[in-house]
Amino acid sequence: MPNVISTNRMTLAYDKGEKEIIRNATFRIKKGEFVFITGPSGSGKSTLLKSFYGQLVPKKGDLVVGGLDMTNVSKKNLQKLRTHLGIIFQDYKLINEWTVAKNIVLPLIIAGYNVDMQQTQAQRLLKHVKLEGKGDMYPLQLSGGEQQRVGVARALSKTPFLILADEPTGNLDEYSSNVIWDLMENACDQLGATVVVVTHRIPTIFNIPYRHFIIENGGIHEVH
Amino acid sequence: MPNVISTNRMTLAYDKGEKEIIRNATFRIKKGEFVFITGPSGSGKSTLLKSFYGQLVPKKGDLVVGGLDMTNVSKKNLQKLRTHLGIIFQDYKLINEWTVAKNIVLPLIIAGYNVDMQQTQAQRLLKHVKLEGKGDMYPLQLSGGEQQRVGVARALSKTPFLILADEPTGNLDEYSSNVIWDLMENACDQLGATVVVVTHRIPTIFNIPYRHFIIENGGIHEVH
Amino acid sequence: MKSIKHHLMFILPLLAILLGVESFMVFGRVTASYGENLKKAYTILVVTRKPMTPEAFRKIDNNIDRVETIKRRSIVEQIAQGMSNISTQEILKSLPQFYTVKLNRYLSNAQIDVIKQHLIRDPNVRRVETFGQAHNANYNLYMLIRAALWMFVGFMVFTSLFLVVKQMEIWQLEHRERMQVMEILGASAMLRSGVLFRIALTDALIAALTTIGVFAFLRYGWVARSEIDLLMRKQDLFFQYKDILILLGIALVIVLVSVVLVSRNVKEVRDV
Amino acid sequence: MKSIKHHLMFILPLLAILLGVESFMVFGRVTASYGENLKKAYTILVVTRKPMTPEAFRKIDNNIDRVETIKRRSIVEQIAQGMSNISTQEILKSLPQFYTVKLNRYLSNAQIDVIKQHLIRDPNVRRVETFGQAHNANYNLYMLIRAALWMFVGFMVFTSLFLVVKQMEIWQLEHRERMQVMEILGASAMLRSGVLFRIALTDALIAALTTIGVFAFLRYGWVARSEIDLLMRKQDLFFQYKDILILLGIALVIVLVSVVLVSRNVKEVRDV
Ligand SMILES: Nc1ncnc2c1ncn2[C@@H]1O[C@H](COP(=O)(O)OP(=O)(O)OP(=O)(O)O)[C@@H](O)[C@H]1O
Ligand SMILES: Nc1ncnc2c1ncn2[C@@H]1O[C@H](COP(=O)(O)OP(=O)(O)OP(=O)(O)O)[C@@H](O)[C@H]1O
Ligand SMILES: [Mg+2]
Ligand SMILES: [Mg+2]
Repeated sequence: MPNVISTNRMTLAYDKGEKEIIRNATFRIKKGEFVFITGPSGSGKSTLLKSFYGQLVPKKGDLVVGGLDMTNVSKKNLQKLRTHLGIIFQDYKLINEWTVAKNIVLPLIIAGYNVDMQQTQAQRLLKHVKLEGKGDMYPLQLSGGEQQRVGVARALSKTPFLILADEPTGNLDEYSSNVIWDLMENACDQLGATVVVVTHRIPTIFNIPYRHFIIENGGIHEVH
Repeated sequence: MPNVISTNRMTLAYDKGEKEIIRNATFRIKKGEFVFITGPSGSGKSTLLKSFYGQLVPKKGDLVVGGLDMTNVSKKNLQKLRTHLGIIFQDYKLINEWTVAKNIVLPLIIAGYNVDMQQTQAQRLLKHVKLEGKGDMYPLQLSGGEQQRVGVARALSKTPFLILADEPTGNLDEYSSNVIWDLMENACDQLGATVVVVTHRIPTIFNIPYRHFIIENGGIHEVH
Repeated sequence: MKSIKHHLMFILPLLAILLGVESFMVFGRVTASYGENLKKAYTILVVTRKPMTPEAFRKIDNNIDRVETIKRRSIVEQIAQGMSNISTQEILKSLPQFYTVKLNRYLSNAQIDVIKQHLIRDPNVRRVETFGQAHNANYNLYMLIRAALWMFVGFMVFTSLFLVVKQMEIWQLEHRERMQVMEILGASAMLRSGVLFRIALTDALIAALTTIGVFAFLRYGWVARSEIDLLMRKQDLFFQYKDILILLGIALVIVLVSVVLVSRNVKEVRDV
Repeated sequence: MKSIKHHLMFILPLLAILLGVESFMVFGRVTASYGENLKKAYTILVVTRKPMTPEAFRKIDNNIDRVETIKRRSIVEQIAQGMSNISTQEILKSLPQFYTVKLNRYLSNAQIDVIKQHLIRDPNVRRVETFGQAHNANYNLYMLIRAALWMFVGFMVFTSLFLVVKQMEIWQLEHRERMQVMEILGASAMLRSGVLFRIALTDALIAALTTIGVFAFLRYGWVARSEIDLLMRKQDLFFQYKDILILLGIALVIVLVSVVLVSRNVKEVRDV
């Protein structure tokens, strides 16, 4: 299987701080793999995901995502890559002036799908994340966990080749969490997506093989 | 012990929806008690807390918080009540243009404390939530879990008589979560605060007695 | 840096408003003074058979103010100079009486024509000359200036209002989050909008003082060196001390209204 | 409801700008036309010993345009009427030549004085009358109008600029979140600001058409019924077809610049 993500001695840091959040990370994630990333609060998990979707350019070293050299990627290519990712943000990043349904199909809007397809897909996804009947509400009228599930639904709306999920169950009870984990398993197992999930709690029951990376003190190591 | 919160057949609903989120809830929380509230996502936990701090007025029934009749409270009294609460919001509600330190001492600013006291208190609290040295950063430069801890520190900065915490550990790893639980225990046990915590996961190790309410299908019942 | 930019963003629109207000006041004063001049300068020439008193004229039309008799001797002497065989006296005797008549208001051509008709109807009046051409041009110009003035005022009020509304919208958007958080933690309305009040008051002061400065400079610097004699003669119209109060007052009112509206509007959003 | 309010919030400032632009153009045309009238109306009276040709006058001062000989016979006949023992012929012979001289530019009093000096220096010229008083008032007024016009333009440019800047700030604040989310999900710049472009373009169109409507109404409605004869005579100055293009052009440019700046500015915020 080809690499979907591969790094070589990659170092990540934010512009203003000299502090290196991630130092000399070298790893590979292959197509169709399921990866959990854990680590203490503030260790750099979200930062690592940011580098995967091109929001943060590595200070040093190499990073290749979906065949693109992320240290030197054109705007056009980055845009194209992003339309093929399914990103779940820790702070959801929903558009509050849009209805839930419209938020969910934003990737379809960007890809230029017609309205009919948008609506069909919206209804299907609302059912998947157990938000039937809430499509016409606005994000601020939803509970925290409901907003989080909207974020999940949006990430899955265009069957991405790579899913980057940042704490997708942080605000969910056990039942809802399991719904989300099932969706993730399915995306990986049935649809062949590569999935990278940041979480504080790896689910106790998980039905497909996975890898587990731990970030600590700037280093990344894999648990075997 | 006197009641800090007492309800009688209280019903909560949002203005526009006819849906009643909480129906006919009757319970009492006494001074110094520690209460966990759990329930599925979207069941009305945050909504219940909103009624406690006067953000949502009960549709029917009675609600008394800190001796104030919340169905008919004057603006002035509500303001005063709020300055004595310690609220931790599910979405943190930090002020992004202010530094972390200033965010933490907002309750002191509102109470008119002088700058020296503000600074001393800010340093003390930053240490408590393990954010030493991040006082001069801005909320958007922090990780999700770090922002959450800023929210916790702010709620504790003026030793409130009632702490209302909405998923205070949702974005935290186990170590950070335990730090927060210790602070909560301490506030209740040592400082005599009444604490109401909404969470999806009651900590496995908890050193003081607590009560446990479950919200489901609009009803509230206590687990004994 | 960012805070200077923030201040400027409020000072400049305020400045625009105040400069507009002051310009309007100055322009209004200059036009009024010019209208006064026009009125004074305008005369009707009346030729009568027999001498007439000012009262007799006023009885004919009550818009008539002062009446002056034209000394005919000098005119006649000039003509007589060129003709050897007639005496000044002889010409004078055969010449009618000439009067210049001044009006007490500045009137349009049509209104002056009415006066002319009144005068001509009197059997003693032989001829009335109203200098319609020149007068008409002046009157038109005067009306045009006034029309322009009102257009200017309209435009000013319109845009100023919008600038204030826009600034309020911006404040609302920028401070909504902060104000909502502060409210939910029990801050009083005063405390929530305290920053806004402080920014707004200093900015109002700066804007008002700048405007005053600009016009004081215009009065003592530019006007004095300008080529426009009318302005030079009327320097005092350009800036008066009472303007300081008016400008400060307007700036304060705008600022207070904006801030109060912003903090009220933000408060109304209940579900944060 | 909310969307109508949103549109209005952009249409109204745009309207302010366009009304300002059109007012400015109209005002400019009317003033220019008035200056033309003043030039045509102004004459210098010259009295010479012997007859002089227009070329001879122009040689004296090149600001002189047309020269007309005054028919003396009618004047003299009036005087002769009152005096029985002299003939018109006799007076005519002793009278000098009278000319009215027109200028090719509209000049200040000082400049006219120079021409007067030039004329007087000629030995044939006996007397030059320049009607200084009336002319001076006209000239001052003309200059005042022009000063007011420039003040108006200055104010307009200033406030318009601010209105646009304010609107951009508001857009930026309102759409920042949406645009950032869309960018991070791979939307092109065009798609991200598509809504803005659509809103802005319709609003620009509405504002331009409204302005055109207002001035077309002024021309065919208000001016026709106005009391200001100058305006009535010059209706066509009030609204010309090329204005439509100018207004549409300005509206479009403002809108495009705003939208492009907004989407560029939002994009620069990297860490969402
Ligand atoms: N925009 C930023 N500018 C500067 N520093 C930042 C920025 N974002 C994050 N950081 C810093 O980088 C570090 C890692 O942040 P990151 O968000 O990657 O943590 P995390 O592992 O996702 O933590 P959590 O589990 O709490 O979400 C933190 O210490 C934070 O202060
Ligand atoms: N502002 C609002 N207007 C209308 N309905 C709302 C509003 N806020 C919440 N709701 C609805 O009320 C219900 C309860 O929401 P609430 O936030 O109390 O849930 P919760 O128990 O806190 O869930 P979670 O665990 O996901 O945070 C939800 O179904 C939600 O759609
Ligand atoms: Mg994170
Ligand atoms: Mg909640």
